[in-house]
Amino acid sequence: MSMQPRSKPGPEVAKLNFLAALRDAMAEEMRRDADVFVMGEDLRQNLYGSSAGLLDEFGPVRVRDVPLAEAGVIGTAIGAAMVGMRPVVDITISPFLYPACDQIISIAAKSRYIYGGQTSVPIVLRASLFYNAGSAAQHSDRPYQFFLGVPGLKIVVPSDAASAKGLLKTAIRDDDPVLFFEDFNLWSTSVRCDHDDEADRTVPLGRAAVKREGADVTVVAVAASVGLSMKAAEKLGQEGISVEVIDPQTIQPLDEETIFRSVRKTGRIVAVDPAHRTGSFAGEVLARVTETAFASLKAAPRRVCTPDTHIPFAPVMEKGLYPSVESIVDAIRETVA
Amino acid sequence: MSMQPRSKPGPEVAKLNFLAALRDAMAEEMRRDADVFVMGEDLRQNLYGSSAGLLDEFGPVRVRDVPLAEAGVIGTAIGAAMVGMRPVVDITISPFLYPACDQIISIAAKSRYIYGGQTSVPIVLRASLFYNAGSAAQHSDRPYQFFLGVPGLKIVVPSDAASAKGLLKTAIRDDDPVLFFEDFNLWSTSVRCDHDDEADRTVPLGRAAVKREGADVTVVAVAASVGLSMKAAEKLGQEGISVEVIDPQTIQPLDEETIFRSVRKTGRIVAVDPAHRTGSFAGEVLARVTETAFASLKAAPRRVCTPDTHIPFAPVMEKGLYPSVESIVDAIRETVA
Amino acid sequence: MKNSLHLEMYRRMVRIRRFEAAAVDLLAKGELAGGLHTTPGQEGAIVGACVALREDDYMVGTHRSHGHPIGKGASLRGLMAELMARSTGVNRGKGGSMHLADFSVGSLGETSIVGSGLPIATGAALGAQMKGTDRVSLCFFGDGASSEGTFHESLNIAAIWKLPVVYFCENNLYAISTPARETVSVEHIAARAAGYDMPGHVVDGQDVLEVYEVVKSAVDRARSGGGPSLVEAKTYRFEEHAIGLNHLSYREHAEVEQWRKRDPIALFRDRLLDEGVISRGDLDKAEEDVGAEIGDAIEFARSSPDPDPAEAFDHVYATTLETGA
Amino acid sequence: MKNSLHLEMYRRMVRIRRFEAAAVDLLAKGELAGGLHTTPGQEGAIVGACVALREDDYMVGTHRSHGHPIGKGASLRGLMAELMARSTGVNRGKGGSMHLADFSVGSLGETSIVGSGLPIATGAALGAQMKGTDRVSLCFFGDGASSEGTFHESLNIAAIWKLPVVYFCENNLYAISTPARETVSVEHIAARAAGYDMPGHVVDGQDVLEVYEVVKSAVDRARSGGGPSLVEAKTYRFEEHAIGLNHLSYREHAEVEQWRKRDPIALFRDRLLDEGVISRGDLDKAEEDVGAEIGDAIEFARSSPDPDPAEAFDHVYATTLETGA
Ligand SMILES: Cc1ncc(C[n+]2csc(CCOP(=O)(O)OP(=O)(O)O)c2C)c(N)n1
Ligand SMILES: Cc1ncc(C[n+]2csc(CCOP(=O)(O)OP(=O)(O)O)c2C)c(N)n1
Ligand SMILES: [Mg+2]
Ligand SMILES: [Mg+2]
Repeated sequence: MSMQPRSKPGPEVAKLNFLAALRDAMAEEMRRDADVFVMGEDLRQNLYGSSAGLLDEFGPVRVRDVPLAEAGVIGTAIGAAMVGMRPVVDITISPFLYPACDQIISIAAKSRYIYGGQTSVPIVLRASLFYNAGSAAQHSDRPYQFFLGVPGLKIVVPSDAASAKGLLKTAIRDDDPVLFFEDFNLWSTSVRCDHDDEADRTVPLGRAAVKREGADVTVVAVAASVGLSMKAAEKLGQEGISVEVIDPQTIQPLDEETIFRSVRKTGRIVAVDPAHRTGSFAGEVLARVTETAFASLKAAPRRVCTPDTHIPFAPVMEKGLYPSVESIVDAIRETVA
Repeated sequence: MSMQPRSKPGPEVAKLNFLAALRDAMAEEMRRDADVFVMGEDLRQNLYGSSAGLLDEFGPVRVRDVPLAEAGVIGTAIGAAMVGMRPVVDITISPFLYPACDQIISIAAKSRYIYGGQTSVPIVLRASLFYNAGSAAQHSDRPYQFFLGVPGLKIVVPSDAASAKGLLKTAIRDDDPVLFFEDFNLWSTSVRCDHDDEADRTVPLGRAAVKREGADVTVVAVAASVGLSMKAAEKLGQEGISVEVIDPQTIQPLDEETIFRSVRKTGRIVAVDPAHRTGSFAGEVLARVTETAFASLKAAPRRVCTPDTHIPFAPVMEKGLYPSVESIVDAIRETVA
Repeated sequence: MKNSLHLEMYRRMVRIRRFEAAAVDLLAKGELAGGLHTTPGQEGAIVGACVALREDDYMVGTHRSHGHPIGKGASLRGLMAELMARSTGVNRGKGGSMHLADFSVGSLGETSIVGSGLPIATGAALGAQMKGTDRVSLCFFGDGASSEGTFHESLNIAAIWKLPVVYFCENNLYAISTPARETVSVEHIAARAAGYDMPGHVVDGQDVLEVYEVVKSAVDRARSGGGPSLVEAKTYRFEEHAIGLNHLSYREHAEVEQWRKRDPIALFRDRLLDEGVISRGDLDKAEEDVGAEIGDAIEFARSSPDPDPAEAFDHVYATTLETGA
Repeated sequence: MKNSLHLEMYRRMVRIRRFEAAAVDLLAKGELAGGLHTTPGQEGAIVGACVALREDDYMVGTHRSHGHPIGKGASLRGLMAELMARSTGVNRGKGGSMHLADFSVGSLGETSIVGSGLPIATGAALGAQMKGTDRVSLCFFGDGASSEGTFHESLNIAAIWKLPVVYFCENNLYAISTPARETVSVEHIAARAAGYDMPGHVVDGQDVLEVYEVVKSAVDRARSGGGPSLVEAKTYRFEEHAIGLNHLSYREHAEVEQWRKRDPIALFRDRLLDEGVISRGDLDKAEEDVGAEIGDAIEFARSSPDPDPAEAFDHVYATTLETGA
């Protein structure tokens, strides 16, 4: 496990990398609301890079290191949320969510419903997508699509530091359980950020961002694939192919109208998603688009995903597996061929 | 929890209901191979109806009641499988898989890969889909699609007693981890079965069954939706709409060729799936079909699923939620309109 | 012994017994849908533990969910209406028999996934501690649940953070048909407390007063910052795991009969009378009152409307998002 | 003391130390990709436990995966080639540093999900028991892992079925930066054994012979049908959790220095010399031999080919299905 790069703390920074942006989001929300607190493994030592300075500012009661016990820890967060707290749990690497699936699905997602609205569960579960990091199959999962079939959860997958900060702030203020997935491949990206201005900038959940307008092809991309898709769009723009890039930001609930509107204009759809192809969020996008905007479609829709194999350790085997600018360009070209 | 109907044991039965067919599959495989054994809660008392007589015939070493400890039990099965046993774990109701997700995903599915082929994990996990049973949100899950994004697992969802028996036998003989989902709504269905003839009838994994041929619309249905789709097809047949019904049987790996071949013929696809619509297997079918057979499509594809809400207790709220003959008929009609 | 508290304990035990008897009756008449996991025999354990709490304390229960809210003081109308799948049910018909949680009396859920409530009760205790209240959280779970990993994770977390929680095991000797003696690797589940450096107590679950005393001391300890405890009540369910499961043969008739002789309600009544704490007349009156309450609850439920089918879509989210730009 | 066994123990401890030193060196040179979780300081615990096993016994390890297979007798070529992501690696380059499992020496996986190995070791013991062999299963796990629910579920299952498994906790006092004294609610993890009615032992992990003696007795007990045991070795990792994590400040320099004085290899060497069990010459020769083995393993790995990128698609399934009719 490699846990670089790490962020520097403090409000004096004018350019924040992804992890520092998340740190600031948590710090700002903790200042704003005494019920917000963070818990996770090795937070006090800032092992994963998004908790620098939190212990100093907020103390060990609100910045809690936890034992290795994912179900117990997430369940504890749920219970605390039910009595008025707003826990943010850093589960660190996303497969560590699996031991807690029962608490997430059967309790966090369902309690409000089962009890007919008597309660709600305002928790945020942060989990990183640690792929493309030489960490082999047990650490490289991108499991946001897992939870798509579970009503009651909100799922956020930001694509850059700026939106990540605003989305995390909104997630913390939201009254429902939010899964917040952080792409490791974005950790080194940064955002210019004037603290005074930005401190209250939130990004709404459930709204897609049109990252680039275009007329010929709609690309819906998730996580670090948004940046790759932007590069692909730029490249193709030089050839006269006009690509619209949409970042859903929240994949559950999904802002499908923004996607449909775009496809009705372009007639073509490519969904880019670093998860495995089968069962992917990209597949859900294709299903919805073809059900709803079929008449507008001029070409077969395309998915650019990771193929259905596990993630191997050896870099020579791992590196070609994920969506790349080239594979996105190829898929877009196919739709306009 | 209601656990009716239950089966009667014994080789003298000429018509087997769903659970008795599964019981026979296990008994036959246990006779055939001394490494096969079953473990689960309350098996000895045949609480759920598919273990009648097993204790008497095979004894308590091979018919093991377990403590409530899903991760521990499934992990124990995995370990036993790694040293040469072939455990069949009856996890009973499918949400009880959630506490064991880590063992299923990180260990069962990935071990063979991580260790470069040094090991394999021949286990079968049986789990029932207990929806439409008045059991409320925590017991009514249909979570087979959850595991679609996990390479290394095989996922079987039979649609009737006869195929269930043959599929379970094949699953037990298979060298990979197989998740075997049993639709509660099929428990009362039965199959004519002459034991001497049938004892070795296996059904291959990874092959779809064309349940009915047709020329106008392809319906891909899963679990009890296959029977509903057959009824819908029959009804529409009387109106001159010719429906082809495909039962994938194994949803991972998926026999997509059989589906594509059909769609290339009919030009229309309806996927029927009792799971929630978002993230459904039905969505994956639509994505694959539209990617691959777009040029053949004459109409927008359709999904008939359960809407994205939890399952409520009150029958008046629950009963309208799942796919029905009527909703399938409507969706098919839309594609030919 | 404090007269009024004892009368209230008696009343709640009888209320549970009669409420469930009425439910079984309604099920037989076809007025109820779904399974029913009943509690007869365990009322002493439940009520003894619940009355050791303050009204504003928290409680988390299990699939065997009828007794806990009644023990904690819930009124019967909403519970009965929930069993009967009415829109006036505590859960508006969404939960049913395994989920009779009345949040107005501090219940934070009765969850039907065995073992899943332990972390929730732990978290409620954390919330109480962090908010600077002196509330305590009581966690019911069964002998079967004690084998789940959540038991271990929860007790460890509660112990290291000295959380105000009392883990209360209703050890009725079986998980459905599976005997604890074959699946729990220690004679007394309470003995596991030592592994978390917390006090463990075994109590006679048929003796409501013993349960009360021991849980009360654990609650007091928790309230004053002393941290968690584990209490194991040895008890028994007189009926089957769920109504209708009569074909199982996992326990001897003689065993059931033996335990029935130690009916917690009868034992308590006899003792109250023997010790002259409460008069026969007052006890009879309490039973009569409960009878009337039950009748009222059934009437209330019967005359309540079914949920509108469209309500199936409510309460999925607390905050609905506006999607679309 | 049996001369040859002791020499072998010494050799294996040195092999682990030198193998990891070489790996750290290769990492610095850029010949290695990925993280490295090393073991210096824990070799006594690992080797003492491993040599108490028979060759055909099973073993399950952790993310800190280099020591266990070497302790169990794996040859170094496949391990080094795996670290260097070569096709000749034990896992053909698929696993890497956290997964050096050599199944040919009975290792059933070194899993990087903390706590996930406990049920696997339990299951291997079940398999051994059901197949009528007298094999024993050894399960390594850390102090951090002891807080996972799988610990509880596994020990309970092993105890009720009297499975031949020895749970061996390498308590190195920390889970990354988190001290066990703040997250484990009991002084000695071994004390939890009582909650499962199995023997628990605390051993000095820096004393390979003490570890060996205690684990050997637990293995013998398991082999003869006596069921599982829990052994906790108090030990320490001299280096950081993973190579490169040098910025953490969770432990005092003085504490590290204190423990370094109890280097299990140095202690064992001194004792062997003091007691005249093995001559200095033989020990030096063993070290030399190990040095040569390491050199050979590095050469082997360096001259081995990278995996073909297409191999990323192998080994997903054992049985490939023919789809399509
Ligand atoms: C995780 C999980 N596994 C299995 C079940 C099925 N089940 C429901 S109640 C029960 C027995 C629980 O036993 P115990 O905890 O002793 O409670 P009791 O029923 O005796 O009150 C089982 C196995 C479940 N609901 N949840
Ligand atoms: C389920 C899970 N949670 C978190 C992690 C991240 N992680 C890797 S090693 C480690 C510490 C483990 O501590 P311990 O069990 O004491 O073993 P040690 O590293 O000290 O050998 C953590 C938290 C993980 N790999 N798996
Ligand atoms: Mg019980
Ligand atoms: Mg440790």
